[in-house]
Amino acid sequence: MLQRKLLVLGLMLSCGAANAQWDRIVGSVTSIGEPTERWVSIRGGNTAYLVDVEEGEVKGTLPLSRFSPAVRPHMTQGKIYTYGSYYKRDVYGDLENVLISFDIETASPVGEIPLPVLPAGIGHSGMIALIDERFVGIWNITPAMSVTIVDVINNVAVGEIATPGCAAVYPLGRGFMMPCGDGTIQYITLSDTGTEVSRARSPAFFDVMADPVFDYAVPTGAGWMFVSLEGLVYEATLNGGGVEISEGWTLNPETNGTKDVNGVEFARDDSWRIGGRQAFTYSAEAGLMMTVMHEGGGQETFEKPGKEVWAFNMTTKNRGYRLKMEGDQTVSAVQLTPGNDPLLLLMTSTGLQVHDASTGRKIRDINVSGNLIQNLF
Amino acid sequence: MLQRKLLVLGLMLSCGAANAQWDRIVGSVTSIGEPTERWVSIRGGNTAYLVDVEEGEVKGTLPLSRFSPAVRPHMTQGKIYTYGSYYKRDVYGDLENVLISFDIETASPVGEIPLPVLPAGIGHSGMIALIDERFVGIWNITPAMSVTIVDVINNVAVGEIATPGCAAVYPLGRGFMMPCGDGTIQYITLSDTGTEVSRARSPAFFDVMADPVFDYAVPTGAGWMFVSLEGLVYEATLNGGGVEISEGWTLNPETNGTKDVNGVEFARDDSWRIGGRQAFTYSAEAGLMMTVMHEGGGQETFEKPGKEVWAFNMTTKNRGYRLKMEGDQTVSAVQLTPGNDPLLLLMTSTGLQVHDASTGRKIRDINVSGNLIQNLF
Amino acid sequence: MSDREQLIQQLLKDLDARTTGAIRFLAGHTSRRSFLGKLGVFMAGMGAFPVLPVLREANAQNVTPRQQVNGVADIVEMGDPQQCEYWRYCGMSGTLCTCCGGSNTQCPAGSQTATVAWVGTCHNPADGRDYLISYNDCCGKSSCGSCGCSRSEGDKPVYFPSKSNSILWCFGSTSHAYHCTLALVIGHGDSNSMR
Amino acid sequence: MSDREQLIQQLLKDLDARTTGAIRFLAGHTSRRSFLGKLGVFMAGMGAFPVLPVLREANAQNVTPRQQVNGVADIVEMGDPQQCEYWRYCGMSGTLCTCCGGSNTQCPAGSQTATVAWVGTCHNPADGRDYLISYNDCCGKSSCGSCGCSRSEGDKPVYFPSKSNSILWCFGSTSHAYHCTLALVIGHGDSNSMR
Repeated sequence: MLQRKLLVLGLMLSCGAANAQWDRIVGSVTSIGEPTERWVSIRGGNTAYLVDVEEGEVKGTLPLSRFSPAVRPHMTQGKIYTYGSYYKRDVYGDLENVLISFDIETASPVGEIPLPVLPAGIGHSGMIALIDERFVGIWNITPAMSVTIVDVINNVAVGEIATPGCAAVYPLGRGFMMPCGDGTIQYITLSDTGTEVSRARSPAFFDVMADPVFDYAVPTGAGWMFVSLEGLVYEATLNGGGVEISEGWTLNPETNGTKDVNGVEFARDDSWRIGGRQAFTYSAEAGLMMTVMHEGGGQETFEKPGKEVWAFNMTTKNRGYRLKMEGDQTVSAVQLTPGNDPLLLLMTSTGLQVHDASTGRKIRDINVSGNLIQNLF
Repeated sequence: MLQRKLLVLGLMLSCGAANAQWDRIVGSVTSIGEPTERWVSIRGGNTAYLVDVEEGEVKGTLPLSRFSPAVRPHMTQGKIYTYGSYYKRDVYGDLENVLISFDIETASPVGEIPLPVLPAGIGHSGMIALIDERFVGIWNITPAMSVTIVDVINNVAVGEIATPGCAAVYPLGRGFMMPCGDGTIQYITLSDTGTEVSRARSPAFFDVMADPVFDYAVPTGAGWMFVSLEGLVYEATLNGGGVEISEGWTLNPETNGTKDVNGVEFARDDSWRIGGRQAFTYSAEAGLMMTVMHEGGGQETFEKPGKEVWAFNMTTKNRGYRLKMEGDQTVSAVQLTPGNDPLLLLMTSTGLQVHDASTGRKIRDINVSGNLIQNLF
Repeated sequence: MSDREQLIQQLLKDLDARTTGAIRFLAGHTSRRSFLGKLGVFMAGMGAFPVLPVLREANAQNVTPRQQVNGVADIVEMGDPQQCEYWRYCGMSGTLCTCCGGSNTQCPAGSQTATVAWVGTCHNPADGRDYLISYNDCCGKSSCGSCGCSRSEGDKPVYFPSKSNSILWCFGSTSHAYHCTLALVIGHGDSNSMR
Repeated sequence: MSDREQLIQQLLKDLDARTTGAIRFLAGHTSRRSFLGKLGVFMAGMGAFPVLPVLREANAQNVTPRQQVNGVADIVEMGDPQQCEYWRYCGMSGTLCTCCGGSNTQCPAGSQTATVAWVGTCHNPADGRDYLISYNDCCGKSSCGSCGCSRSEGDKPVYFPSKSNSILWCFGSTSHAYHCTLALVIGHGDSNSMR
């Protein structure tokens, strides 16, 4: 790894003096520039595309394994983590499971830490978490469920925590939350060395058969936002040693004369459902929430792409606008960039779209496709 | 490898007694059956599909590497060879180049022989050849051109033969032919141990700038059929120590009142060109030749898929029928199965088609897609 | 956007869908209660794992011969097992092994049957009865892309794995590279006699 | 055939096209004679290799500074380097590095420039002159599928590699996994002064 990185750097340095008018014959290698809050990672194929959505440009790519679900940026270290599973002969032969770190500046792999357990090969940003800037947590299903904790300061896997019935790793403080099949949110606190100190569970607030929450969650700052398949929105926070769940509110309220922010009376939307690979996103700073919506189907259509994106004002919990996809286009993922004035990012069937979040107006298309949209910051 | 094969066999044996009405809960593993002359290999994605085109069924698959061009059956051994290039981390890290042998019965890898030179990663059946049932020849470009000879009886790579300016490996007797950039066909004779004994060249019969032959060639029994981009058909054979080239005949003759086998006068077809991934096929036993044809474009469109397949009677060298693709459908590859009454196989944009070769009538569609169609026998 | 660009973008989307989430669905023709009742027999020793129907080889061998379940000696079946509409596939999501050299009970040569599977209940129109179907993945080969089939009913989030379509069910195989999925008839859906 | 099946079949076709033949085309705006004349300088030491423009780092450093070629100090260019129609791409086939974090002269971060390249001649409409363009592959990363571009002129069979679009031009890189392709301006196409 290191050797390779040096080679890349060597090429870059030797080309610094290339003349602007006539190009060197061999070409040279660029570096990736300085990421901003408007850079995201898009996972498409076996590649993570690092995209500046403000500029509308792909700035670089990271080569992932076929079993890598997502990336996990560690911006203060200038690194991006992912995990990969590699068979000696692509699909058979000896297996190596590793946590890989990429140097952002050179977009090159710079380190690997062997993982003791086969991680889940699921296309999901909740599968790998950065906990307190110090640990990376990885969810496993073998089919027993557990979380591997890797110390990314000392570069060693410190252990595996059994988490029966609970999935994903949503970091908060020196620990992480997980939604569980019994209708609760579990929180596990880690020690300085990454071992389990304690675990707590919220009261059961959903019924997995009647209306489970998505296993995908988004951060609220104080905790995590969970949304049920029927469109009930909850926030899970810590309170002393316990996990607290806010009262749920619905994305599809009954028609009761309520007017939305534009003064228009709500139409009843019973036939619309939330769904998609990343079905919702939330910005605490901007007070906005966006959801991917499709019409019809049962609860099990929760991964189905949408024909609209709905925007909610989080002060009033009312819907501000409905953004309709054009023609046959569908949308499978939404993301809001950080900050007070976020950009709304949509992964559509024809590529990435950047919209103004407050108006919904489209700013640009970016020629990159994939599934997961992750903010770098 | 062996261990894995035994496991597979173990599973098979333990399931032999499975009841026909109620299935075992764990399931079992089948074997592939007895290949016939109407089995072919289709390379699609990183998979070789073994297809019985008579029955219209996929009988099994072989996992290939992303750099594997083709397979090479060795039916008397019950094996199929391919080569693969594997990086430790899919696209970076340590590289291993290996010749892989698959056992046909279990469709499982059973052996590997390390290759000394990086083989060409080109999607082409001429890249790997079985020579005299004893050697596998593999074409390399690094960018120097050479052929690696592997002894598949003693399972060892015996050496590399430099072949500057010549490409592909077309086996004939104890040696192989190659088309060369100087307009000739080269023949290299091998010793019992796989070393070069002698090489010969045909007279130059084409000009690489004016009208080169395809690097893809098909066997004629006595030698190999080469076709130029402008549609001139040649046969290369051995004569004593030398390589002889037959007089070329054209797929697109001038209109001169000639009638085809149906008594219809030839129309002038100047605007039609031969092209495709496998642009032509020949059956000496049936006296048939088939070509993939498209309309318009320059010589460099020789890899372009066709809108028609033309069938030639090789006794008269006249065109017997034109088979038109339906709607937007295109065809990229043609193959004739062995024997007196061959099936005509077409790889179209919507999947594999099986036709009666003498009438052109479609017999069936088979739900498999890919590029290269190779006969197993 | 050129044709080629569209192809490439399609490729990327497909790759993602095929490799990072093997899609599995569950037959929804059963309520939770009946479902649990029918599967209880398989769940001995599963501990805190909720409702995950782990069918290990060892357990399987303790099950009484299946032809004696309810005394049924044969199943009347109609339809094409290479079509997604086939009755056994109500809970299928993935690639049909019947298109890849296997059958609904046998993995294609050279692949391996996972020792853990999902079980659903499908209605057989030919005899008007419901049957328990076990969907076992065959693994260890590159994906056989010939016959994709997704009939989504009762899909749930991954923390409820027995009903999650995002999980790669290659447990027990030496490789978790997904190849295709079987659909084994393992009993009557309307019987409690599988013990 | 379902949507999913079509997607899968497209995937298979795409995979094949992308991985087993990196497609390269040559600018055809030059006859063989002029082509050889212009490239002769690069071919020292190539021996029996016919017409393959191997541009090794060592050789490149012996070439006189290119801004002095014909005394031209700058190139007037117009158009979008992320579009296949851009003038430099007359001989391009592959994926544009300009869409992958690179430029026409620099490989994207973390990829490696091949030390061997194909050279074509393209007409720059902005100044009405022809230029020699070197198409260098960037390798060692998974394929960047964003901007595919194939402008086929003068493609030849693989035994004539300098004009073959089927060859993976990753020679000199530590990995032959194809990422994208540069388009470097290295001289005037209508000059003989590159020595």
